[in-house]
Amino acid sequence: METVLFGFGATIALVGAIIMLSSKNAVHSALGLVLTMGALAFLFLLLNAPFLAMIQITVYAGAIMVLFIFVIMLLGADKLDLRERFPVVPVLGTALASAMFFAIATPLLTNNIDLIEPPPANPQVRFVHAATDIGNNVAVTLDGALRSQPLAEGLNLREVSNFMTVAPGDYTVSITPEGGATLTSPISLTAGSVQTIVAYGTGDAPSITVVPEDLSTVQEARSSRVIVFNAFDPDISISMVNFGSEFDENDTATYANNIPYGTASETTTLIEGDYALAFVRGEGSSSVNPGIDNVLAREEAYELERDQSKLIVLFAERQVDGSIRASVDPLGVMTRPSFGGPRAIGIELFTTYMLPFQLLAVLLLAAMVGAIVLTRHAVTPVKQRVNVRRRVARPLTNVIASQTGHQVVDDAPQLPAETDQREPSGD
Amino acid sequence: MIPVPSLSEFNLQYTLPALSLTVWACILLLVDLWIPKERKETTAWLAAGGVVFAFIANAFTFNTDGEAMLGMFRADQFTAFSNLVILATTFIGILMSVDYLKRTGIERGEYYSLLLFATVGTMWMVAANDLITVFVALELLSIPLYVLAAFRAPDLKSEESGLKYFILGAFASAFFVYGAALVYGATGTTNIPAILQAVSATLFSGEAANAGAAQLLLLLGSGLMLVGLGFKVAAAPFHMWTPDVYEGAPTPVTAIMSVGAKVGGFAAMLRIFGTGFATLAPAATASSTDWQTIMWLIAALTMILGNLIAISQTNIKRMLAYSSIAHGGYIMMAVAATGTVSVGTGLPNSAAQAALFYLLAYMFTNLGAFAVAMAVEKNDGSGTQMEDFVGLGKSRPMLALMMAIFMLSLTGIPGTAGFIGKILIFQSSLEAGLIPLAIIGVLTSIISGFYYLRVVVNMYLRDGEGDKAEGATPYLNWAVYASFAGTMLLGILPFLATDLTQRVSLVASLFP
Amino acid sequence: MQTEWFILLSVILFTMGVLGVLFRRNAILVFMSVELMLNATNLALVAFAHQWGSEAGHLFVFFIITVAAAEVAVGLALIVAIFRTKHSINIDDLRQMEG
Amino acid sequence: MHMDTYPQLVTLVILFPAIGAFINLFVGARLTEKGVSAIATIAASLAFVVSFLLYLYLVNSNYQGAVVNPPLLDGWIQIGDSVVIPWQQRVDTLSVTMMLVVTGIGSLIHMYAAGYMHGDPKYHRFFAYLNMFLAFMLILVTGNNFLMMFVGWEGVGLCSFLLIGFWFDKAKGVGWRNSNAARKAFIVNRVGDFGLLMAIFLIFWTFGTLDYYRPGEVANPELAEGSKYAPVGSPAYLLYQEEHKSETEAPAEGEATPGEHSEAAATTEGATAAEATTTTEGESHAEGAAATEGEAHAEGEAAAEGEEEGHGEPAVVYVNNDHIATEQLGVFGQTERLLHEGEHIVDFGPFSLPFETVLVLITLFMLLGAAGKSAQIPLFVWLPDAMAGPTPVSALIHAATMVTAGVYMMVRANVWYHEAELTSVVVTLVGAGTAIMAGFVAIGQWDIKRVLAYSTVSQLGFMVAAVGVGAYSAAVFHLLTHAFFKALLFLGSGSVIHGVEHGHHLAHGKHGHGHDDHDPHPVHGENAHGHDAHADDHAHDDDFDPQDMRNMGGLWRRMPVTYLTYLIGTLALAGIFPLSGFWSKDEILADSWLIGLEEGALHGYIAFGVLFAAAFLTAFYMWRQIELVFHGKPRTEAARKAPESVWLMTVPLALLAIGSILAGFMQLPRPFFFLDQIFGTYHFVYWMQQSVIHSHAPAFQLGIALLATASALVAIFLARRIYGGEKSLVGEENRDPLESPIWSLANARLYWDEFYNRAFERPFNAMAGFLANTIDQRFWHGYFHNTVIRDGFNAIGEILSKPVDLGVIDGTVNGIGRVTRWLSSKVRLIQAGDVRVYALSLLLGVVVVILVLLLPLLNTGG
Repeated sequence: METVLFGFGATIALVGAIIMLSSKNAVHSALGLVLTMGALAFLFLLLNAPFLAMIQITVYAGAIMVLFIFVIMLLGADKLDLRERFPVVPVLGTALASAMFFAIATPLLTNNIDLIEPPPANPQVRFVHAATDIGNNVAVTLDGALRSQPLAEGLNLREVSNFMTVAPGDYTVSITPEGGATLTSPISLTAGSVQTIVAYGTGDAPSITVVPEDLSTVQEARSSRVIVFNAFDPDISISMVNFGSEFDENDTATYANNIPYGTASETTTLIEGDYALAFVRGEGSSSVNPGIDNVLAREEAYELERDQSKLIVLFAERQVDGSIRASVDPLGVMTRPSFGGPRAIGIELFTTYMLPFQLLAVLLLAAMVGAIVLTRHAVTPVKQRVNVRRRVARPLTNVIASQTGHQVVDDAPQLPAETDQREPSGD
Repeated sequence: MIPVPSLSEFNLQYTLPALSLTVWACILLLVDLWIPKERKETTAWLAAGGVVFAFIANAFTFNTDGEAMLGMFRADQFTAFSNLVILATTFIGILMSVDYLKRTGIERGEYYSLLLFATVGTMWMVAANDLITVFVALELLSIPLYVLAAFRAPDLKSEESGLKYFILGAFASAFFVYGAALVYGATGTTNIPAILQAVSATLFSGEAANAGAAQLLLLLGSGLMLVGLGFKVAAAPFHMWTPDVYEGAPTPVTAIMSVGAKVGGFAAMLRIFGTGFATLAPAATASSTDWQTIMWLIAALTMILGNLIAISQTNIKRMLAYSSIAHGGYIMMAVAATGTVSVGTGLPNSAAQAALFYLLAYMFTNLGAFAVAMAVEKNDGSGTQMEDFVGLGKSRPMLALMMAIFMLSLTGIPGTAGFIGKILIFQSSLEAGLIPLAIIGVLTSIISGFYYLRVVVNMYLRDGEGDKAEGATPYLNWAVYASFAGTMLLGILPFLATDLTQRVSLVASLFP
Repeated sequence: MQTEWFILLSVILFTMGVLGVLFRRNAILVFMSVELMLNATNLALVAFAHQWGSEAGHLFVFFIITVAAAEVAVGLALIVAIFRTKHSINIDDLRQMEG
Repeated sequence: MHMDTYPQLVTLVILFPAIGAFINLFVGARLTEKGVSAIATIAASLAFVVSFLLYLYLVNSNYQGAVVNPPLLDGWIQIGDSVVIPWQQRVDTLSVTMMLVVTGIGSLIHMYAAGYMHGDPKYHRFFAYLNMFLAFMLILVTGNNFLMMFVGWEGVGLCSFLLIGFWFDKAKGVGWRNSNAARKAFIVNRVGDFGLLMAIFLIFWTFGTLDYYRPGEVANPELAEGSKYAPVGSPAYLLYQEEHKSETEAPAEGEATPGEHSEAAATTEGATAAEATTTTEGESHAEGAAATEGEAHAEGEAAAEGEEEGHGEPAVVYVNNDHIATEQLGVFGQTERLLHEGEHIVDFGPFSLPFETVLVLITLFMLLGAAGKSAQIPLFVWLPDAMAGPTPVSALIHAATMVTAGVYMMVRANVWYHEAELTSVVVTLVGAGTAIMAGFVAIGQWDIKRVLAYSTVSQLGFMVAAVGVGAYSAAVFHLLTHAFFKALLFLGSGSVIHGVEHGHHLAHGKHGHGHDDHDPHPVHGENAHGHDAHADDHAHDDDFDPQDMRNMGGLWRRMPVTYLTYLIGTLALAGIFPLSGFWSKDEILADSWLIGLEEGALHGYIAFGVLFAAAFLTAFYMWRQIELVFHGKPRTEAARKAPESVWLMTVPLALLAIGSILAGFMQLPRPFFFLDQIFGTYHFVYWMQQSVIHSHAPAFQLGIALLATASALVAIFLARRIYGGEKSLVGEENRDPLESPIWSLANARLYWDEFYNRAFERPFNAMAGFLANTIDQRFWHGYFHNTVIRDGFNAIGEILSKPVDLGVIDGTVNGIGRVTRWLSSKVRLIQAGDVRVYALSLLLGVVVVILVLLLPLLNTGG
């Protein structure tokens, strides 16, 4: 099916291009180009680029081509393409262009470019500080074979660092609390992975583990991923349940069941919206009553946004009196928006491609100024050339004489040598 | 929720020179509306003020080393030194323009705004760290120049010059973007350091499944990009437009074009090829990159064609056009020298340093020569023949002396900037093992003596009335003096400039 | 869907654009041929972006389209200006500067 | 100021003339003539004083050289760590010798020029150029690396260009000959410069540095073994005796002439006494007059104390370079060490060469450079034409200093020339060939300055040949003596021309018109085709040529001082005992004879034979000149009324004449009256030995000396017979009595110019024209109208033809014009329009780029 559609689009594009190339009438050529552009927009759709397809139609086929046709009609230039005066150009041109075509196309088709695969991206890693007793202001470094780089500095409890991209390989994480001993733990980062390092547990020597995350596009519309990590108590395994709204008893579910200490749950995909979440001991149950004892913590109105990957950490929070209490910390991170959509392009445009985007604005401004400068009449008007009325009589013989260079009649009054006199410039 | 990067992540302080001038160019466009027609000089001074500010900002950010604008902007000595050249060009260019515009009756405020737009286009281009930015900046550099070339409208020559430049420029840009597209197809990225890593990873990782196709795309892509940039720097055989456009455009525009566009083009070339394709070689152990041969050929062809054809020119602007083509060939030599692979040994760096120095030296000398040519030019655009220089040594001894120095510097006589530039370029190409290229360079630079000398001969050794050089107005004279000072200073104390390029490196910082 | 086919189509269109630049003598049509070349580039970029699953290609296309708009503005202005002076937009007539 | 800090002064030696040049260039126009010439002359003299202080330093430091880092210029050129070329100056015996020559002769010529150029409208500019020349020349000789040498090299070339063309604005038809000569000099020198540049690149490639010697390096470590040329009884000599006691006894006897040997034996005084001798010699050099006994004694003691430290141990304080790593050495030190270590290969990327081959290449390229600057075959053609410049310029630049730069360079690189045997042969042949060729041509010339110009070429040939046979110090010795007598002869000829010119005005009552003191026709009437047009010029008074010897005769009565000094110069140049030319020329002859005799080198014999003949010719043409100019009867009214020149001009003549007499005694090969007590024997070679490693001195060859003197006397006698007497020239046209086909060959200068015209200029012009006009304009830039083509060609033709050569180019241009018109008429039908053709060429570029890039893939089957 796709092949058929491609063939359809390609044919139209080529036909349009041929019309553009061969038509005697410039307007027909322009329309041919519009056809090609439309067909290309269609092909863009096939290639998962709906936003660009739209732009192609509106900006290119719409605005730019209208401008072209407008200028063609304005100048009356629709039939200006004259006889070929220099036939050598098309001949040589065809030869060179086909040489170029074969030079590019042949090797491309003989080497299968479809085989080119993206090399796996470098691993990304971040650090979550959920270790109850080592205090604030923690420094984390990642020591690799080549060099060590700081992952976070001055990190407080319940805080999370940004993602950092590193080269794949084996690393050692060093966590240095303020005034405390450094903890180390080896981790291995493979290409293409996204990892969150979590330090958790109570006491001076918290545990360190790695939770893999998934930042790829969330395929279901308006949804997000949720993972739960149990960092509360070595003896307790937990579950996360939705205890539903007070009005709808049926809207309850268990999203993560029986997660042992120090591990993360399976990924759950949830639709955006408000949730009432409870984290309970042991086996979760959809019929759990949020009021009862085994509930460790709860979020009455947890708002879940779309296109996120949520890591919910249930960790031990030390109270003033020394006891510990469960506390929930949802750490969200944006996943990739759906490919080719306006949202995806918009986000890139306003983050990574901010500079060229701004330059584009300046460029359009410059082009605008340029167009004005070029088409506006010169500031200093050309001095008007006013012919002074001749004071000499101009008998016909005289005119003939001046034009032929022969003297028609003897003694006829001659024109002054200069036939074109200008007024003094001080007018 | 869109993760909005904080302002501090943009590292705007690194971009201050370019950013401030960009903003100032936009503001100037508005300010100009309130400046009365007969006092457009004010606009010129405002523009020059912006340039000076950017120059100072550039001095403060000179020794930075880092990325800004989320990886789109590379702030290092290479950027800063190129900015130095560009800003000096614009400043001298403004000095040259003020009176010229007035006496030829084309004085308009937009001229200076467009000039600044082209300048900032070049500045962003030299710092661009991404093919997309290179492309947009390239257009920002080119489009104002198209307009400026046609600025003497409705003068037919000027309009033709603009249209020719435009059509061919657009044609060449199309090749450039097609090349960039193919490179993107091979590497999946448009970021130059990422391209370097992808190239190294794809070609030398040992997983040969896709290496062949990827290498092919890379070769084709780099070739087409070379065409686009080669057009900008007027390298043979993409140089055809140069003499026509240079002749037709208003002379100050020609002068600026002959330096500014070259700086941008060569800087982008060095960044893309010297950094992005630094490891694009048939094998990891190869001593030279795949693209060195073609650079080599282009450099040789450019030097030979430019110098030989210049001999027969009778119009000084056309002569300088061919001369600028030839000098492009010398810089191209340094670019070819960066193609000798020895990542981390610092070799590409010395070639890049030589290229930068040559650009600076060429900037002063060439602008000076154009300024003198402008002084001899008449209001109606005539007076650009070689014959018009006869007897200038008698009628304007100071001007003639400076012109003679500029010509000697272009020839490469010791004591002038051109000599040091050539020495450095030849050294770097020798170091890179391009011995025949160095010989061609030496030979052609000797040939170049013939046509440069002819100007000197005309000025001093031929009898004639001597032109009064009425165009030599005070501002223009300052431009000549500044160029002269630069030419001599660099010729006698070259370390003033070479010290500023000591930390220029194209690839070293990417391989810790 | 194979990228190859899209690239082939793109190369063909690009070559046709080149031919247009060489064949046509009407400046506007020359210019339209350049637009065709840019369109071919866009197609290649979108195809590669599809294959790589990366957005950069789409961004590139976005920039190309917009830059083309700017170019068109200046280019058509130039053509209009020269038409006013010369009453011809045949590029073979652009021979004011010889040799 | 302590003497150890004297070398720092070397900065000033450049600075003084540079400042003088700047003052005269920028404010000279507002000064009086006296002011201008005073500034210039004082600048030159100050430079001489500084040079002299440097000489004193060397004497005091046992002739050990020093490298000086002038302030403000640290790290002249530096790119990363790979290219480091500092601005350093070298004070050693070679550079100080050159400095003394340049500044000494230069000062005198400045003084002379103050009188000679009187009344010239560009007076200040002349002196500015002259000072500028001095500055560049001093950069050339004091630089410690080849790049500085190149800077000076190009700088002096530029000044030479400016000064040859100085009178470009002469009345119509004359001035352009000056500019033509200037252009010729410039262009020919570019060819030489190419050689030098290539040599510099090769040097840098091979050694990674351009420095001659690094600071702290000892130039001639072999002196640690003492020197047999050292003053007898001095520490160095004693050490030499110590080291070579057993082995050298016999050879020393064989080498040394009996006289010297007996002298050595007779000297039984102790080391202190010998030192006193050394000091005396230093003193007499210093003061030029005898110091009082007490002073000399006191100085001697001080010096003796200074040397005491080094004297306690084996006598000499010299060390070797063993503690320095190879790459830390300068180029020559590296060469010595690499050669000592064994075989080395120099890698050039695609290919590699043995180290010795590279040395041959370097030296050959340097020879090309030297041939350009020092006017050797095949690049000498510019020098005779350069006589179009003012006479002081001819004397200073084109006889005494700049033209010796090539010799200086080769002597500086003696380490390489010593090793590169192939080059030595080539150098010998080039030098000897030049010497005899130029000597022959000089016989057929009528122009007084042109004779001297060819004589200069010939003498330069002597020096180059001396380099070729390995007599480096002899080359410098001849350079030095030649500087004296050739400057003297040129200045004398200037005085003669000046006088004849005045006489001409007096005779024709033209005295009143302006104060046109200098020569208004600086170029003799030679047209562009190289045909001698004197016979015509000579007939008309308006075209009176004051340089033509046929217009002179019998001047000795009118100009006695000029005559006397000129005679001294002539005898010195002819090599008559005991004038300076005798000693230096004899040493070259002896050296080339001995190298043939002792080493069996054929080129030694060849050099000896050829140079001997050249020496004969030298004496002959010089005496011909004396006869034609000064003896006999005046042949014109002008010669009859020529007055003697002013004192500003005659005083330098006298001083130079004294120099021409005395300069030879610096290198006495055997005891000679009391002079060896003052100068010492073999002193010059001992002096040179400190910087020229392979300098050696031949023993005095009595036979050769007698033979050479005899042949010179015979030549003079012959010339006297032929040209002497009342009616020396034949017929009304004053033809030469020797006139014959062979003489005509000399008169037409062996048709060298015509040869160059045909072989190079025409094809080059044709090629450039073809490329530019046919290929580029026609093919690429499309068809355009016939008239444009024709006008364009006329314009190009005019530009090319006027300064270069009217006749030759005309034909070429017409030819090309025809071809092009034909071509364009054919091509026009299918030729393309502009923009699309440019686009086409761009596309062509695309295809080429792609193919070149993909080609390697095809080869590997990918």
